[in-house]
Amino acid sequence: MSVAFSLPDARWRAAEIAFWIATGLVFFVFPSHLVLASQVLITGLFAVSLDLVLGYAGIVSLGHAAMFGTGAYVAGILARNGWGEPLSGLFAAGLAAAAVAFVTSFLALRGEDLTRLMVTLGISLLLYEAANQAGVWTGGVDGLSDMQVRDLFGVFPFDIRGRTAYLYTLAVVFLVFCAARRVVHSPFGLSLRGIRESPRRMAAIGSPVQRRLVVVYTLAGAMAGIAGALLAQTTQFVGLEVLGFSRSADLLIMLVLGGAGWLYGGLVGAALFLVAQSLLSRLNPVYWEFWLGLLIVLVVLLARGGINGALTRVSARLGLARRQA
Amino acid sequence: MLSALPGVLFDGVAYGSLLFLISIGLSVTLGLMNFINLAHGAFAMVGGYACVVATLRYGLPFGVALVVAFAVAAIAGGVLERVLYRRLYGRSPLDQVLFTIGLTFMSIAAATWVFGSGQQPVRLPDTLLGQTRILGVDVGIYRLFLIAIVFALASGLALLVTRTRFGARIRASVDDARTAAGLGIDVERVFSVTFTLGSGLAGLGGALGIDVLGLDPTFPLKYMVYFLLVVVVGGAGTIVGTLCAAMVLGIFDVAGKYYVPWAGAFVIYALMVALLLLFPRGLLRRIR
Amino acid sequence: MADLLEVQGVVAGYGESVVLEDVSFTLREGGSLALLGRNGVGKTTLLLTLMGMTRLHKGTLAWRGEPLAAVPPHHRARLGFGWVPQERGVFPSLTVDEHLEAIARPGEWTAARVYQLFPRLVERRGHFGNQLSGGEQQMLAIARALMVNPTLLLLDEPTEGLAPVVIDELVVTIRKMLASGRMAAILVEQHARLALQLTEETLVLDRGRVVHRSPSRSLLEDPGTLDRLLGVA
Amino acid sequence: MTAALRTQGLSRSFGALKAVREVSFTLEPGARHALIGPNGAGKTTFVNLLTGALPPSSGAVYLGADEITGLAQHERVKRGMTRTFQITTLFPGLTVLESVVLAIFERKGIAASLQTRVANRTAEIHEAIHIIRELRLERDAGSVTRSLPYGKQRLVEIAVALATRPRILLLDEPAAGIPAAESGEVFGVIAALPREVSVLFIEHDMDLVFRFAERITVLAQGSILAEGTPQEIGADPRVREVYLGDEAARG
Amino acid sequence: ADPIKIGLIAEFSGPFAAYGRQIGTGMKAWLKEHGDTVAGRKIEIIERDTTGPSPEVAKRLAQDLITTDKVDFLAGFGLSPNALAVAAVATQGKTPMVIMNAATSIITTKSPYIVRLSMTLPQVTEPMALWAAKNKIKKVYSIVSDFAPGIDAESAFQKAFTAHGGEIVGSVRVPLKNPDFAPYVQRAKDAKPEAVFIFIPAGEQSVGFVKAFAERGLRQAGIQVIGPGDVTDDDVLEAMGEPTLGMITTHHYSFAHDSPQNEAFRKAYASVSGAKQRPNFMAVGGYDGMAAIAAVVTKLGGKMDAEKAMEIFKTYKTESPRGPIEIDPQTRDIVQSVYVRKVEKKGGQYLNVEFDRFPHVKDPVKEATKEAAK
Ligand SMILES: Nc1ncnc2c1ncn2[C@@H]1O[C@H](COP(=O)(O)OP(=O)(O)OP(=O)(O)O)[C@@H](O)[C@H]1O
Ligand SMILES: Nc1ncnc2c1ncn2[C@@H]1O[C@H](COP(=O)(O)OP(=O)(O)OP(=O)(O)O)[C@@H](O)[C@H]1O
Ligand SMILES: [Mg+2]
Ligand SMILES: [Mg+2]
Repeated sequence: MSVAFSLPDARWRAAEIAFWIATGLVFFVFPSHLVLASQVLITGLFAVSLDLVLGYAGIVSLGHAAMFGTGAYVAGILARNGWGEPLSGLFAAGLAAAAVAFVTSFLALRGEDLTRLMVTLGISLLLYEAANQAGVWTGGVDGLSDMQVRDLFGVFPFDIRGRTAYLYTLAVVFLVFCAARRVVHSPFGLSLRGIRESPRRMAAIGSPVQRRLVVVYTLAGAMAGIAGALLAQTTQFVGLEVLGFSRSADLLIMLVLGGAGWLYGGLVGAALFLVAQSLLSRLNPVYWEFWLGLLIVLVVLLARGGINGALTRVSARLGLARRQA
Repeated sequence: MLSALPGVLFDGVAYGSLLFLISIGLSVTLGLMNFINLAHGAFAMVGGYACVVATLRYGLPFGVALVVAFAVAAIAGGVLERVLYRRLYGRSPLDQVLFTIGLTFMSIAAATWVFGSGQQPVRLPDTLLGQTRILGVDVGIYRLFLIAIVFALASGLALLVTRTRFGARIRASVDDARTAAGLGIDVERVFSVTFTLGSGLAGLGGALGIDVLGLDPTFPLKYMVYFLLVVVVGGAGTIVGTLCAAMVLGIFDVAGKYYVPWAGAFVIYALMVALLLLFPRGLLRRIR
Repeated sequence: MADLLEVQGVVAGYGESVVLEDVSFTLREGGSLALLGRNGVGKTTLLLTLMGMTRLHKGTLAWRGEPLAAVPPHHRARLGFGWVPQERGVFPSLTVDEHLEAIARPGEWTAARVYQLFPRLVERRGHFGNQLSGGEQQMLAIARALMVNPTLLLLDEPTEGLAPVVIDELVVTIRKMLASGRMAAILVEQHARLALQLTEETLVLDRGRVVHRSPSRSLLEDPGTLDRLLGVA
Repeated sequence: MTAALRTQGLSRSFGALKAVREVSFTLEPGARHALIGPNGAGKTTFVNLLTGALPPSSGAVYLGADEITGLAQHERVKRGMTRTFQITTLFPGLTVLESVVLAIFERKGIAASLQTRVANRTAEIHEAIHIIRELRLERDAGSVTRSLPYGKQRLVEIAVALATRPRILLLDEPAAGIPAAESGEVFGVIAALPREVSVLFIEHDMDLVFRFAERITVLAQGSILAEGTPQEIGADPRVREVYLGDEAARG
Repeated sequence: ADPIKIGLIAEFSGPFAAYGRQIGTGMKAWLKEHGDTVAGRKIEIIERDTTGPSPEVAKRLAQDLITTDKVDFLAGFGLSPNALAVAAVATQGKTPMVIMNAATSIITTKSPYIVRLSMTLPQVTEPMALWAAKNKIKKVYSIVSDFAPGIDAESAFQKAFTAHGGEIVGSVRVPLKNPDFAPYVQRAKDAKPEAVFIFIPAGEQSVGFVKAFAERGLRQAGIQVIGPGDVTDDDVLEAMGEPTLGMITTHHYSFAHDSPQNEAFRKAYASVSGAKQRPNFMAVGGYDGMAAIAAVVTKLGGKMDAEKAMEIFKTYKTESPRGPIEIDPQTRDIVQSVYVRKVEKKGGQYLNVEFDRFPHVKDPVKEATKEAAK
């Protein structure tokens, strides 16, 4: 069949495999930065979940922290009340976050972009206030500090260097990522892109647009919840900021920085943002924001479509060069 | 309790005026130009600092300082528009979000560097201090002053946008820049002027707002939710809508705080969500 | 005296990709040109290039002898280009009235005269651009271009979506204006016969090149050649 | 025999403007029915009411024997009613092949599936390619819709609509933007659809209307002005006056 | 010898940037005054920014500082959640952790390696209630921010105040992010109290409150403002200006505190910060924390040992710029004088002028727990 007739297939590319091997190698190459590395992966997973909603289905959200926070609190509250087994905690957190996503999706998915942006933001801010009020459960502003997370599989304790935490996080993130990848390459994934491109046309070919969106929002919610739970379990602390505005806003920045609608954009963006933040704030703890801002501005000016855009263009150039050669 | 109602209403209108003032610049750049300018707060902050420097360091009267605030922010906006913003017009909203957030970060750090991270003092002229009695209600004079400014600004802008050829040209340029240019509209200039105006208004709002909101380098992020809230609830593209939204939110917020203080934090967000669900295109949105 | 418009060896396209390869022609004051060709051959691209909206890789454009390449689009409109874009480009947030006011330039065409040409629009003058039917949008796009009081009218498939009676009116008007000699026109049309009847000269494009050029009348009288040029490959 | 599609007193207002008034209309099974009328007569609005893109102010729509007035748009598609848009409405960022495949997925009810991968659905891909070939779009199958010239996009409109395998096909100026020489072919494809498919099309090109329509309804000011065979309509002086005009002027 | 490394974890950017700056400058002021070599070892401060209230970042920084930089002490902590999240790391890493501001009572109970040289909120709040009751203020309206510290302050005040015969005529909790105080202040005014008790985090919140207070004419209505010292924080006092005059607060440190130690501290601080800003209670927390660390290192003879260090902290006692302070060996929390102050204008400056004092105040929450345990 001619080139024109092929669809992008779902086979693992060499670059992808290399990417994951590299994340595994981090364990050996940067043994003293595993805590940062786990937080990058967790935030990356959180960003991937936003990518499903934003990059694929085209729904902007400034309140994705609502699900992340729910997951974190559920894992935290369980661990504080004697249910410290991590895997089941993760599962429960994912379910709870999915439930929150499902219920709020009926509010969040109406209207246009800006409306959605503010409704999602409003929902997460309301949850933030609720968590602040429910101090008995959440510890309010002081946070939830008495979590007793048990050893992983009853064998591996969460150590101060974050070795267990990193491997645990990597495994979970990889599995959830595979699930997301599967979603993206499925007919459902194609229909999400259709919705992003034109909801009107989707309706005209018989697609229940609203229902699809509810499904993807719920799925993404579960993923965000799992990410939140991972953060709670690996830091053994949950603060109100898991629901905060800047959590959602930074997430959006990372995703766009990495490039939306690409799945790896979230991971790459999170890595870039958090590593840059960490390095810059070491160099200058007070004014580092300036340099981070400058970095962001430059990325936008020079690389349309984030890192993904830049990569695509570079590889196109290379491809062009090769053909000419 | 009910006897307090006129006072509460007045305070609500005054608070609404404040919300309007800090959002009006964004209502122009986001609402009219369709440019998601999250750095709006940075322009407001520039206006605020300009006002502080003008009054404290140079001892200018408050009224003159307001003009200075407008001018400085407008110039900053005009220059940035020429050098940077212009490249972003055709880009996706997400790129605009990212870009302007980056600028916001830079502005925060820069302001910290120049002015320190502390709160800035403002001295209002004595004539604007204290309360006066109108129809049996104690009203703050400064609040009265804000309300007056807001109504003047809002009606002026609304006329500009809906009644003048320039207003139509702004909207045409935003709807379809290429076609507008093809029909002889100097889109670049229209955008420049509008952006400069929006930045100036942001600066003016920032200067007028300091007395109530305070001023420190985190201003652009701290109040971002409020700017967005007012503009989006009002409906992008209408000045009157922004005004209505600011008033509704202001009155309900104040009344909520006064009558049901235990629900204080929830009122404004819940109201926002409810209003957006009822009016997904904003309170007064041109039908698109 | 120099021609109104002179196009020499134009190579143009979008970004890196080249759509027009070596297009040349001239148009005199008050002249008229039909631009024919199948889908995707570059008719719209040629009009956009005249408006300065594509990337000009090579070649020259001249307006009454003055080079045009560096003139920005909105200046071309002021020079006297009146443009009816193919996808109409009606502004959703402007009313019909505002469409006309926002870009009006002094001249014989006023809002009143335009409304006379399209009485349908009078009834809709308070409607916003996206509250118009397809045909009404097309009328508005034409009306708007007339309000510029152009010396050169660029029409990209102006009859699309118009009812036959309206087309009749339009044809009569354009013919009158051309006859007056004060306005020239370049017309892209899917209905070749209509275009040939209206214009003096015809260019046929294929894959970005001019493959035929002749007086319109001669093509009209030679349906065989016309079919060969436009027929399905 | 019941009508394929029927409306009863269907009306729709925009504010003070009555765009469609009290239209009672019948589309027979297997019809090749044209809807014509002056600009702004309410044709597109009428189609929007049929498909559920707009709710009617009053009146009812029946599909076969069932009333579907309140039914959601996508439900109507599931029941076999598909439309194309006058103002091109496609998936700008998807390729032509992806767009058509997507429509096939929706028809077969597997568009929500997470079980399989798009690239492995050979049956659907082949079907899509077949439709694409029929409309002579095969060279552009891998191109992103956004980058296609306008005329090609009009063809993609039709391809996507055909992919839903409609029983009732509503076409809003399908040939607009397609050169006269080729529009005949496009209509050929449509006319060649199996007879179970009922077609209603809006068109301003009278050559096409009189060549392909077996029945014509004329809408003016929101109401039905006339209905009949092409001969009857062509001869109707009222239709000539408000719509067709003087053929001589166009030659 | 290697330097003694102190990992300073604090808020250097974001809305709480003033915290980190005050604490850090306070520490440097001590080094400036006393030299940066202690028991033959140089003191090295490694600054790390939490970016605001971000427990996971604070925790990551702590882990990093302990495992990579091998710090001998953790220090800083402007905000309670950041301190609470790090507590477990201090225990795991066996590293002494010196709290220089965070004021939630429970912090010191979360790890045996924690010692606090700042204050607890109830500690500085309760004296306010006692003073008010003693000075014939009978009816008080209470306004606090709606978050854990606010609620702590509210309950500490109300309990002590009512126990001494006072009456709370109304109370309200205001949202943390609250740009307009007018409705709350109006409510307070309508309740006609003799005083308004206020606790809100220092910074723009107090600016907003003070503006509303002045505009609503509470002072003219004869209503006194009382509360812990956050509302008249020395760092923002100048920015708030005239309307603060006459406000009465209780706190452990005032910039205007009259003692040779404070004089020296102010001078050292000014020379480090470039006189741009005043030191406030956070700065003195940093200064005293640094002093305590130096004392511990000296006693250890420069040989670090975490267990021994903690024992030394427990017996630490000194004359600080704020007055006499010591560590309660049982709770590892600070015991200090709490002063009653009034805002006055002196020499063109707005100052918290101390006029009364409660000596040797412990954290009342822990005292109550001890009582209950008996
Ligand atoms: N914005 C664009 N970017 C890249 N390529 C484009 C763009 N617009 C059009 N093209 C390409 O340029 C070529 C010429 O397109 P053009 O629109 O000029 O054709 P046309 O002759 O006007 O066709 P039609 O009759 O369909 O309107 C086509 O191959 C098309 O794919
Ligand atoms: N959203 C809307 N709001 C207000 N008026 C509208 C709206 N949509 C359409 N109209 C008006 O309703 C009338 C009917 O429009 P419709 O699009 O149905 O016409 P049409 O018959 O399809 O015309 P054409 O042949 O030009 O496409 C028009 O006069 C139009 O201006
Ligand atoms: Mg074209
Ligand atoms: Mg129509």
